[in-house]
Amino acid sequence: MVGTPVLFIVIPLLAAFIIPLTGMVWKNSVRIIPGLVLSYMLALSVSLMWHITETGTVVEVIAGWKPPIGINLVFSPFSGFLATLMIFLGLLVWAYSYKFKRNVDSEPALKYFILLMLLVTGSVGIVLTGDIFNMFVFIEIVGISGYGLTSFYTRRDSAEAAFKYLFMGSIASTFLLLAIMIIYSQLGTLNIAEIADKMPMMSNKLKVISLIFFILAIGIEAEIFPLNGWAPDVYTQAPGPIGAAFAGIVVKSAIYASVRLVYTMFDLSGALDLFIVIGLITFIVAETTALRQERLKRMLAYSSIGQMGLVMVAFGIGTKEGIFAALFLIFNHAIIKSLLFFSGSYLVYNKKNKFIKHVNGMGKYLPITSILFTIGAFAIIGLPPFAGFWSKLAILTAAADSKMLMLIAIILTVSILEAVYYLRVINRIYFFPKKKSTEAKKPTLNALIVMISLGIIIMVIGFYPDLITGIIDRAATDLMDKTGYIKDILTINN
Amino acid sequence: MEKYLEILNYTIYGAAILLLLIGLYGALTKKSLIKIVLGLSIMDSGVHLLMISIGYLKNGTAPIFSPGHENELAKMVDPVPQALVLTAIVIGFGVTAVALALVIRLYKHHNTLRIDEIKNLKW
Amino acid sequence: MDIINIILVIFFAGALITAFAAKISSIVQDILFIGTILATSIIFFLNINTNTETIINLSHINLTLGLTPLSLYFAFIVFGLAVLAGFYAVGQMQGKKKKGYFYFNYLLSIAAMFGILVSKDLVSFFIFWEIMTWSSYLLVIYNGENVQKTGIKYFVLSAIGAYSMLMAIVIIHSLTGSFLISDLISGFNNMSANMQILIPVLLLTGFGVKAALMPLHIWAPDAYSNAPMSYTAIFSGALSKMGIYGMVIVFLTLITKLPQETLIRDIIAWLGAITAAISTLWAIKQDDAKRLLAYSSIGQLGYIVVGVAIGTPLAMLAGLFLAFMHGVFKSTLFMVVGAIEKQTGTSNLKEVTGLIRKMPWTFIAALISIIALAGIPPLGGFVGKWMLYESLITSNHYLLVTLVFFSSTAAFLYCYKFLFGFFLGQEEKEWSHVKEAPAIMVVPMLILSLISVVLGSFPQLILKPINSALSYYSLPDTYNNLWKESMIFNKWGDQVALTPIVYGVAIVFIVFAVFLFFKNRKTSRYVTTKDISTSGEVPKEHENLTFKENFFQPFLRAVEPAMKRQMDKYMLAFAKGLEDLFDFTRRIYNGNGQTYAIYAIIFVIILLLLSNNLFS
Amino acid sequence: MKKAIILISLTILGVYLIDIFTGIGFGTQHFASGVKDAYLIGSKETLKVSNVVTSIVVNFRGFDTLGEVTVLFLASMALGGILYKKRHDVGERSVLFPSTRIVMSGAKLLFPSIVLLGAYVFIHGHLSPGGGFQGGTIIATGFLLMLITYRNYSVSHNRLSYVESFAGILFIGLGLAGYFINNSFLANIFPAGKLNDLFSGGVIGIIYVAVGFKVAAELTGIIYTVLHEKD
Repeated sequence: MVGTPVLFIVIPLLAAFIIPLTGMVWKNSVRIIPGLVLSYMLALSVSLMWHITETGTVVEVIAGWKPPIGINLVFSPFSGFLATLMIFLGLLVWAYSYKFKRNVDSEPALKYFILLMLLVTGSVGIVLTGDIFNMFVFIEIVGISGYGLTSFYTRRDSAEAAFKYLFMGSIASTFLLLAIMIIYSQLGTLNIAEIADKMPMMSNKLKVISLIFFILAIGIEAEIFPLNGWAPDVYTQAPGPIGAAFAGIVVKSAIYASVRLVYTMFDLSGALDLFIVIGLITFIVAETTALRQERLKRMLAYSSIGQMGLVMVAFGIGTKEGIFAALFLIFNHAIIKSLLFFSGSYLVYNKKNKFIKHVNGMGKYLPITSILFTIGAFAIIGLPPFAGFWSKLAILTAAADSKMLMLIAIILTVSILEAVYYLRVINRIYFFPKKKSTEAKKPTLNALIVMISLGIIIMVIGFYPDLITGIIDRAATDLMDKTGYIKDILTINN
Repeated sequence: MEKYLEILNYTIYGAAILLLLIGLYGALTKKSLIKIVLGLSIMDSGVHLLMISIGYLKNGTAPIFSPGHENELAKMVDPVPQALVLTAIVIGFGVTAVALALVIRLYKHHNTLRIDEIKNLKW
Repeated sequence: MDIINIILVIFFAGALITAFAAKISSIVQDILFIGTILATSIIFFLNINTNTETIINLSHINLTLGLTPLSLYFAFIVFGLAVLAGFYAVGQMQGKKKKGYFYFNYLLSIAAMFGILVSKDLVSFFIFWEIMTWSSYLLVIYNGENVQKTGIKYFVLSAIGAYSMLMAIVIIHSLTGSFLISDLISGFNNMSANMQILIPVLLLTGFGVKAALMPLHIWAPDAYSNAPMSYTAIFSGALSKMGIYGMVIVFLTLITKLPQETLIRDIIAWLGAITAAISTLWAIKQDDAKRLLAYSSIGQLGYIVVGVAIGTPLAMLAGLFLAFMHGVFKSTLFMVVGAIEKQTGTSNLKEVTGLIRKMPWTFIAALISIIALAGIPPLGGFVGKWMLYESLITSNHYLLVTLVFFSSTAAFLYCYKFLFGFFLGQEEKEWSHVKEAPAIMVVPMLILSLISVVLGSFPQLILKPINSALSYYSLPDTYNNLWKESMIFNKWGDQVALTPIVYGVAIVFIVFAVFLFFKNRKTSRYVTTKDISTSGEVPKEHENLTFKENFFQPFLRAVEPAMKRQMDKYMLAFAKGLEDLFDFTRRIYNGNGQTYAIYAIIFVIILLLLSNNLFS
Repeated sequence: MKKAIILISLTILGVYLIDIFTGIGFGTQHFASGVKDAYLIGSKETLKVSNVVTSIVVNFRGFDTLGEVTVLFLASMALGGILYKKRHDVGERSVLFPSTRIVMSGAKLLFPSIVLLGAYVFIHGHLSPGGGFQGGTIIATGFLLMLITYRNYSVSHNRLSYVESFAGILFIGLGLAGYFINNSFLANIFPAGKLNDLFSGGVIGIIYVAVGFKVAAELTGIIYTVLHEKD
């Protein structure tokens, strides 16, 4: 074992405080140290994942106070899976943007990498923490680093996007605090496990209202309709890899939070149906909106929102198969959408507006990037033998097993739209003549390596999904086991 | 008389909720970015007030074991909301600072502070 | 490792290597391409075994691969055509761009078809089905910017089909707990009545798209005519047969168990017949040979669907026999068009004329295939059509047979148009430089025409595998008493009864022709169409003496009402309307941050107001 | 129309909120057994910190505070990123009115005492109301006073950065010391001392001092950055 869960939070924060100092001495350290920290976190999470298969969930307390009193971090198969995924993606984003802004003096770059590192840390914190107020703090960390990253490019309309995000984020944090306080006033605790344990003591009315406030607050981060107006703007205006980070890391942590609420904390039966309804509406609206987009990143953003809706639907099915499908979808979406964002931002590089028409004829000038984009698009449509197919099959099987035929029909119908707009882009890449004015920018070596490795992962998972299904299966079992979670935390003897 | 005092008991809640709603109203209707940020700030304050008043105990004392008051444990108000509010205030401050910085950037970029004119990103 | 896996691995590896071999040399690429197809076909034909099964366990799903007699029969079509069209493709792709792209997708789609045939469970069936769809989609859009709409149309309809199939698959899984086709068949009786209807309908929708059945056919004319011709040969000849393959299974195993059996059968058969009739009319109207053949393909598939849907042993036999025949002659014709297009640069029937002396071998292939297509004895098409009519009559579908017969007769018109347009007529100067296509393209065509001829006389060659396939799905054994079923077969040796007479007539005719030829050899001379003078007027250089413009105008005017309403336009208008609607609804995201915040508040208010209903 | 919708929605929201909170009750004990008592007793008995809020903020829920400090750090960093300009753009800041002599001398006079007050507040954070955040904010107001009084008063960015970083490293370092010595992050590694003594509460007082420095530096930095923004 390399360490305990607390190091996931502490080491990046320590690094964040140290980097400004080292940056004064050695400029390149601001790029390198975040990468080292993220690699360390990845090693840590992988070794912990290995460790928990033998010993079961790892619960760590902070400051030596046992859970209801102190804050605790939980590294269970479920949260560990998500944390590992996020850190892995964070590392990829770091590697992809390693050469970012090389020619500019180091100050913006310094901020970029620290903000990125803290974005990952905050998301991992949301996933690992066992305390609801602590979760709020981490959500804010993610939020502020998100605002900073979004407005990173000063020339674009990025401030506008960041302001919208901040506006919604403020409303979210207000309602989150309200919900937390309602729960605290009734149960006198902030620990998720103890809240779950004591939840029957709360009156139904307060339960419902605090859940609604939670859904509003977390739904804003999870980009559910109609709370997702900020998301496409942020995806469009943030630097390319940050779009991937949002789709792969931030949203996932919000989804985690909402799932933890509904599955563990609250014992309301209607919540899952609400999940299905909200998720389905999000899915439909986002995919139909994506159909006529003119900008590539915006299209990807709506597609990403739609996929998240689908994840919500899968969680809403409520069976173990449903959770399995949702987690599989989360995994696939994380790698595939990252690949699409990575390769997509090279296809429309150097363009201010990033219109879809700028990709015309890029297949000839950026062959590898184009092929990778195509693989990503095919995978996200769910064509076999790419990774996306298996998650789609899993979600449909789960729905069919729960006798939700209408759901299947709707999902499949909307999927056709998804196929249409992705294919339009691919056709443009390969079959439309390139405009003279468009300049192709060759990807840098580090970006190329990242994209190719993602492409390989997609293919490998597509041909051999068993690589990942075992872990997901354990994670799904873990999430279903509410009493186990409560017992693990409240009876810790440390 | 007792009954009216009963209502008075809830004035703090009422004030806090009113503050929250006023802030929200400002944030949702005012066109100026600065006013929106102010609205969000007011809303935050309302929530903080609400939080702190939840922990209040009638005739309670501050949760400090000052010399000579070491054994007044049962009378102390709940310290947890106070600690939480401290955190929440600091976070609210950070968000407001970022918001104002963004407003400065937006003003430079668009030369206006009206939120309905800053709509380059849509659909 | 099992033989099926080996074949699939060779295909996938071959496809990848071929795609990237362009870096080395173009010839190496050709050789690799041909080598992959040949290797797989040889391995396959040497190791035919219908008893083994391979099981691959993936993600808690057992992918089961194995051959059945029915899939073996279709595999003949796929591999045979793949090899011949493969050679042809090498010739046709000479000097073209994106060769690697073409070869890659060609090999993948062949592999996928093979995969579909050997799939014994629905998941691997679906996987291969989708691979087939996207690889063929990539070939449909091969020709660049102008065909994007066609490609999207093809893909959308394929997706509709595939997704309804997927829906059926997951429903089946939830009902039977297994993805195996055999479990579906055995468990079908225990399902509720609704499901018993829903599942076949969904599956038939899926297969109907690939088989270009009536409301789902709108992708076909454009897709067939826009893909490279060497691939269209496969596309129309083999890929569409995958839909037929699925339909055969559905009809043989599921529909027969239904109480509403005859109704569904009639509906599908009628759809098939209407498809045949309408698309025949449309084919007559076309001036582009590719589109003509494309519509003709749809029509022929309509016949096959009629046969499969009616489902008496004879009809089934007829349908499957026609499937094979259609694969043979339609691919030949597409190859002919491809060859002509390669040599002349166009495939428009109005422009190209008089190629009979320029491209004689192509002409022979075209002639034989046209005869087969039109169903004139003694070629294979005749046998199939005869069996179809007979089966329809014996099963009392008189109205249906009238419609089928009508379209079959009308098909003569476009057959003639095709033959005349390209090969006969006056020889224009413009085409005087045209030469015969290279041997690598001509030989496959001739081999295929030869097959047409042989099957016309010896249909038992493939009737036997069909019979064993059908008896695998517990249909009565018809092969050994075919003559009882159909009067076309004679009692001794199951051959076509008419054959000796036809051959007799043919021999007399040929002897007479040879006699005339030798007798007049000295005195005859070659005369072009312009070498005439009527009333002292000598035709000018560019004067058109043949009637190629406005072929069959009166006929078309007569049937115009039937062609007025085009499904295509309705669907496109629908799609456009949908897109405009979505374009409108996306204005919810109006760009104003404040509005988004208002949405959030309204959202929470709605939830609060509904909270009593939501969480009761 | 829009305003009407908003008003109606907010009214409904208000009704629901008032309904909830009157239901919760004001000034009464709401729950039977919460963590509150554990905190009060733990603070008194184990940590020997008389200000329970401080012990919660720094020790029981010290992780929140770490996050909170990070939020501030992030905010100042994001602010720097948002308002980033190339070096040569940074000119003199705009001041609407030049300060009068009275204000100038007064500010000079007040500044040390404000800083001293801030330091006092965060050093005694575990004994009396106050603490690192409060003290740090007070110090920052001192700098704000100087910055708005003097047109050319400048604070070295690097120096702020040093303070910020070292304070942060001290915080986490103390936490990590607890992690390595007592096997739990932020655990107390020093003797707890006596209740109401300046040197009580072990590591808590030190951490709060670090927080105080950090907050002061960060707030000053934020103010400085924004003030230097010209339009």
